[in-house]
Amino acid sequence: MQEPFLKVTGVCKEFPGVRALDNVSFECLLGSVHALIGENGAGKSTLIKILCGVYQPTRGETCLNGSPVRIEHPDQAAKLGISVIHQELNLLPAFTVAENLFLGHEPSKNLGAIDRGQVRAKAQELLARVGVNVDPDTLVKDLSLAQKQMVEIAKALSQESKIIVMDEPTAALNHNEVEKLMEIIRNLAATNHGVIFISHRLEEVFQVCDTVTVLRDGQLVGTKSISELDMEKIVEMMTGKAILGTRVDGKNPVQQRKLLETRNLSAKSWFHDINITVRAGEIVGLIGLEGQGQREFIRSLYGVVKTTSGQIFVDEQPVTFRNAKDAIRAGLAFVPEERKVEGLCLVLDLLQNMALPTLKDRQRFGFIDVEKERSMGKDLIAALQVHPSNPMHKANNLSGGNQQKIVIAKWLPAKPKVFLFSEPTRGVDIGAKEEIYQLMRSVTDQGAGVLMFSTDMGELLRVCDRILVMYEGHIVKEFRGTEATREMLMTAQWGLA
Amino acid sequence: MARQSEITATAKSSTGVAGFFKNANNMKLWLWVATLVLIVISGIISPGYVQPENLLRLLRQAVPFGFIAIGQTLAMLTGHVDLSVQSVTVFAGMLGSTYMMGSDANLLSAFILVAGMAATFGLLNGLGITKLGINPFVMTLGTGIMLDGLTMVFTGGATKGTASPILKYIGTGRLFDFFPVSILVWIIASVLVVLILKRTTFGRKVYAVGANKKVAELSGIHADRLIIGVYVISAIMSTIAGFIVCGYIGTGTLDLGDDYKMTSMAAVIMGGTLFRGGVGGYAGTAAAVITITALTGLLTILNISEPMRRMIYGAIILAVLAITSRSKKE
Amino acid sequence: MEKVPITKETTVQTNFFRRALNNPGMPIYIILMITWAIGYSVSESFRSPGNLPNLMVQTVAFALAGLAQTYVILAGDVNLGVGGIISIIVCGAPFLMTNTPASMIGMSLVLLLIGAAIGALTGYLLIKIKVEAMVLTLAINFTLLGFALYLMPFPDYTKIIPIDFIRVITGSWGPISYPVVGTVVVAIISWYVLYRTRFGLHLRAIGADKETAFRAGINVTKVKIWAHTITGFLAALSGLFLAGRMGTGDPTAGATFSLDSMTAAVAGGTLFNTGVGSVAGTLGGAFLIVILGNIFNHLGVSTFYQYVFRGALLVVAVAGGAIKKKWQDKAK
Amino acid sequence: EDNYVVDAKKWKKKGPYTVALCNISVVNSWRVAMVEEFKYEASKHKDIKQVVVTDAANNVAKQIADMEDLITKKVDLIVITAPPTALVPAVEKAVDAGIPVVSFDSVVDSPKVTVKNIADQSEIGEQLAQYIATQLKGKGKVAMLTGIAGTTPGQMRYEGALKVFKKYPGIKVVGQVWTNSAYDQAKRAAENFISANPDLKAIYADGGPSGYGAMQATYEAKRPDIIVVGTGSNGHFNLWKKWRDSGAKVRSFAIQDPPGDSAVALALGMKLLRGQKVQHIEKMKLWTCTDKTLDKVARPDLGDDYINSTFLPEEMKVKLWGKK
Ligand SMILES: Nc1ncnc2c1ncn2[C@@H]1O[C@H](COP(=O)(O)OP(=O)(O)OP(=O)(O)O)[C@@H](O)[C@H]1O
Ligand SMILES: Nc1ncnc2c1ncn2[C@@H]1O[C@H](COP(=O)(O)OP(=O)(O)OP(=O)(O)O)[C@@H](O)[C@H]1O
Ligand SMILES: [Mg+2]
Ligand SMILES: [Mg+2]
Repeated sequence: MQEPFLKVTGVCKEFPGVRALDNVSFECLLGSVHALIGENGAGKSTLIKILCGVYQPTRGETCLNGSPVRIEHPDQAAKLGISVIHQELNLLPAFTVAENLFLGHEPSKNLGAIDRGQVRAKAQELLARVGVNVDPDTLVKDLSLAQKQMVEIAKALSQESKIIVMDEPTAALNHNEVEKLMEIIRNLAATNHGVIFISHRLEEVFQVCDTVTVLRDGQLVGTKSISELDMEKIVEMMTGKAILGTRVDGKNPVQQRKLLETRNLSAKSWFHDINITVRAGEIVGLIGLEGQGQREFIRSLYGVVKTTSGQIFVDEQPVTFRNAKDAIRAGLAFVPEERKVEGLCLVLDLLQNMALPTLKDRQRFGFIDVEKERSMGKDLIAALQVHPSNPMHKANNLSGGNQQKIVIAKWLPAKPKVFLFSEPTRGVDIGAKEEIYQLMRSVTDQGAGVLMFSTDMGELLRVCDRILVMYEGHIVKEFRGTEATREMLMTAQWGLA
Repeated sequence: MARQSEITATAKSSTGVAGFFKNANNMKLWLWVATLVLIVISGIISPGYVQPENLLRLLRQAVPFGFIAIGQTLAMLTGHVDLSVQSVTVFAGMLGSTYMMGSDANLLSAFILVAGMAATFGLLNGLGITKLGINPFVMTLGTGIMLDGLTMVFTGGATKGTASPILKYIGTGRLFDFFPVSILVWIIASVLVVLILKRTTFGRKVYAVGANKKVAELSGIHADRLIIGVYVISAIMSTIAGFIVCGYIGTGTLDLGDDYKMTSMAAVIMGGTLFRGGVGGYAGTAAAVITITALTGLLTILNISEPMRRMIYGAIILAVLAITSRSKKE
Repeated sequence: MEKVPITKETTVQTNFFRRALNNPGMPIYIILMITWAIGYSVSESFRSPGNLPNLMVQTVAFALAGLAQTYVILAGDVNLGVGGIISIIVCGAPFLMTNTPASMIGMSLVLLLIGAAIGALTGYLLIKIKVEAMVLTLAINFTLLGFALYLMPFPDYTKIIPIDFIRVITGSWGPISYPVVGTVVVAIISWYVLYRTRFGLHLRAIGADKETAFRAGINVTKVKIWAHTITGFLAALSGLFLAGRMGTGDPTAGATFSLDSMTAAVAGGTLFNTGVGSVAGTLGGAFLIVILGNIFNHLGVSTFYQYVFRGALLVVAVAGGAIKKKWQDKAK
Repeated sequence: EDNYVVDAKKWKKKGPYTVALCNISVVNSWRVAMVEEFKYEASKHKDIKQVVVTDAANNVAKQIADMEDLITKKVDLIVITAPPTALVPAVEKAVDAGIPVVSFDSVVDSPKVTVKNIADQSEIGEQLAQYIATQLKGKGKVAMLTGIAGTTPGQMRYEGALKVFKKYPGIKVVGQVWTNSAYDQAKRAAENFISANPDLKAIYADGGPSGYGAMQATYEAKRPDIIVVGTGSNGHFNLWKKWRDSGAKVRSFAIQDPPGDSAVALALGMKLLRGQKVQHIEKMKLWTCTDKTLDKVARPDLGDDYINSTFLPEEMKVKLWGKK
């Protein structure tokens, strides 16, 4: 058998109060794609950060090409031939694409002057390789999220590393972009690179990976060749139990009461003449390619994006929103897609986060009823099975899935009429996803409505009563959740009949 | 789950005595230790200095600084900064004594008038920063310079009038001939501020806006309004400081001995409030204010040259920052 | 919110005017032009031919200090020790220099190295003591000012700067004085270093996002210490110029420069914690500080009102940039 | 430096004139009064058509720039109070450009300065210290509150005082701090000294209003036995009088350089412009207040900040410092 290029043995990593990795061993061969999977908080990102010198392990050793190494700085990792696409975007918005691509290893002439001609040429070549059609001098902040992700991938490729690590690179990509990425990964493997691939979308793992390593709670569950595995087996390794990917339906049929309605709603260049309704007990899905106006549409319902014409009705009453507060007062709740930027105050504790939208409900003369608040926090944490369950834990140290639960939990005491979700399960593991779907159903069972935007077709097909497809700012198609198929959604997304 | 029990175990250990020392939020403790050390050194140098009477006098000297630092703490908790505090304090003292003319009958109206004008500048700070997006540092520096000018325009640069008897009592008087009134005022204000920050919806909003303005807004908080409010409060706190200085020295003055705009920032950060906002509180700031005042007092009574004194002052502040920053790290 | 369909080509126009308009230093130049126009139309003595060369010389100290500050602000810090460094250089120069070319050149270098060393030490302490730069450098500044006072407890007329050194500082080619040329050269080099070298890119990247820069393999510690070293060096240069202009030491000379340098940089469009800034803007910011005083003097504005206007104009200068940015964000 | 009669013809010039006051800053009441005295004096000269006052906000570089601006503006006379060494080149430039320069208070240290209007700062320190030494009969603990660190007047007063104290081995200086010439800092420092030294006998305060701060501290500590000397402000005199009149045995003394020095400087400058005879160095008289003159000096009807040695007419005093 081939000698592993990269090998870590017995790695432990402790954070205050958390053991993120416990005696994990892992290896990666050149010319193969190795999947690293596990639930949120299993320790995947932590392992990666150790591999590239961002963290130092508490214990354990790393071998490269058979000889032990200590990777103390990302610079060193790059020199050893390891480059990483981190889970969080690592781009500088105010800098150009070219500057970002070569950050830290710019081609230079004498005296440290940047060789701008070479930078441009190489940048164009890299961008073409990942299929992003932008000028290298464009500022990153002017790119779409998917383009940013592709630039991030190009950045990793720019270092000509032997090992390329991708921590959830596909979370922000649509179907086509994912296909493109899969092709790149296969190419890398074919040209004798090693790829470590992390994703919560198991289909992708089956598409490209040769080997799968599963982590659970910071411990190694096992490493297996893909041929020995199927979907159920992987899920069981990850969660310790079997999960069925069947539809999640409501207990009661959808009611007649229209909780949310728009009539000819338009906003400048984003979307035009949108008419939708969300009824009590209903989950309505919204899908579209990147940049078709769906994100802005959801935000306009929350008063964050200004509409230019048309009318919104909540519970059959006409409303106008100047800001989020108006929308909340009318009975809406919004779960944004970038939870760390828009969903959570990371330096505050869980209780403070969860209490935020409903501070008013537990106060007298401006003073907070601490007892009431504490018990509310405990109840929510118990109901949503948040780990860790200490409400005084800082939001920052939670894994993605648990953070997302908190973002949803903070709205529950407000008892909103309609929940607006934008990518509710991005970067969330299978187990937590399941819990979030159940949560969505439990709010609709209690008479609320849900409007959700997602790029994950499987998810929409599983939970939605109706699915709307947006294209170039219009709703072009509507399906019943039980009748739609992937193929139908796909063709509709492309604006084909 | 195995990890779960570990978390509760560590959570428990951090509530013990050992944990208290390790606890990330306990720069306060280090500051009290520093203050104690300073007082002990002072006591060794001159035994008379550490009698309760004199310690109270020392504490009294910290009161105006303490009020200025309330505003600065609020501003910095929301992730902002207020450099106009010094100018407002001078403005308040000068105009206050001019309008008061030494009469108790005018005290309240003078305060309301001056606080109103100062609040207008707080409002201006808040509006410029939130609505126009001007950098807080420059905005408040600019309004500070404007206020310096207005103080002189309004008063001609000379102090007319004096502090009224009640204000003098607040500034220099003692309860039962022992406990300085101004310390009592400060203690009451401090307790209120700490309570408000920890226990009221307003306080929560301050932390939330400082931690993440966008999240706060999406959770239904008028972040801009809150920030404007914080600047108005800061202006009013500095007004109070100006009045207390006026009561303490009996008159308004163009020239305060200290540069409070800088030292207040230093005190807030030494007290454990994060520059980016969202973490910290007034208890730490108050401890830092007392530490700095005790340090100044000690350096005064040491018979050393001014350059030495300044270098030692700078070095000790550096050392305290180094220690507190270490206790902030995990 | 972005709306850039991936299928469509997105290119950025790189023509000159667009770039100039997008330069963060642009608003300050518009304000300068307005201010200039007012001064020119209202005051006769403002128009006199000697005024512009004067203004340029007066700008030098602020510009050099402002440039010093620009480096560290771009690197995500700030250095309030600039004033302390200037004071130490101003007080140290008359002790060290004698009126021989070797001494003057040698000692100038020594003084510049002292400034650089103080800067490097500041950078090192900032890395070691993880406290907000604003506060840490404030404490350092206090120590430095104390040291300047130790060197020279009061303005001492027995300690003078060699006459030939003064000649160089006050000399000129026609209306353009040597230090003005020197400042422009420093500015051009600074622009090149900051925008055309790897070091400059790394420095700005750290200012924009330290974590991302670290993960990209940039040696954050090294770059930051170098940034502070350059700051110390340029502050010392500003101090040397001042010493030559005063002909002697004065322990109070540098104190106001900590804030003035920051005002110049920030009014010139350099933003905190973004890695965004402009060297030309800093020069403009320094010029604004000087031209305001100049106009007030020529118009004979009452000193009391001078403060009011000075504060107001500082706000307006920065508001220009802020409003422009808001407006651009909205247009998106 | 030798005194001589300035060449009258050299500076003679036809009016009307533009005159300038080049000031480092208006940081305290003394300087405010000083500017007012200057303006008032100017208003008395019919041939002055414009008065320009510059203010450098304590920034030396700015004051140099101010001088250059005044030269460009071609004013006819510059009266300056500035850091004595830093402004030398700028002042010489003005003189070379044909503008007479009269310097006062903190006098610019160049032989080229046309007229120097010198108030003996050292003597202020000496007299204050001498009063303490005499009263204490050469024995006891003294604390010193001095003015603004790094300035020449501050340093000269301090050195003058030390010179006197050195003559009395029985006098022990327990500490000295620079108070920035600010009330609050002076009062705090005085409190700290009183606390730390139960047997303190006197407080020397030479910086602006710091004497008032010091006397408040002794008053509140009920320690009339501690002598407080200072440069005096109305608050100091009022408190001294009130305390003394209440029966306490208070000992105090004050000496000032009058803010009207600026007016004298301007008047001398005007003489130059009119071609009259002027000495290169003019010594200014210092102003004192003792227990005997206290009743006349103290003005309870005016604010604490009032500078009692001012020459301004009564209505201006009331306008500037009046309590109504
Ligand atoms: N800097 C940190 N400080 C404290 N705890 C941390 C830190 N980083 C991660 N953790 C904790 O370590 C554990 C592992 O986190 P990690 O980010 O590696 O999970 P992950 O498998 O990548 O999850 P996800 O799928 O959500 O990205 C989690 O419990 C997390 O809360
Ligand atoms: N882990 C702990 N163990 C024991 N006592 C503690 C602990 N943490 C805090 N305390 C005590 O409780 C008091 C309040 O603690 P806390 O940290 O909540 O202060 P705070 O009210 O948040 O102050 P601030 O307003 O400065 O943040 C502290 O001053 C300290 O005396
Ligand atoms: Mg992860
Ligand atoms: Mg706290």
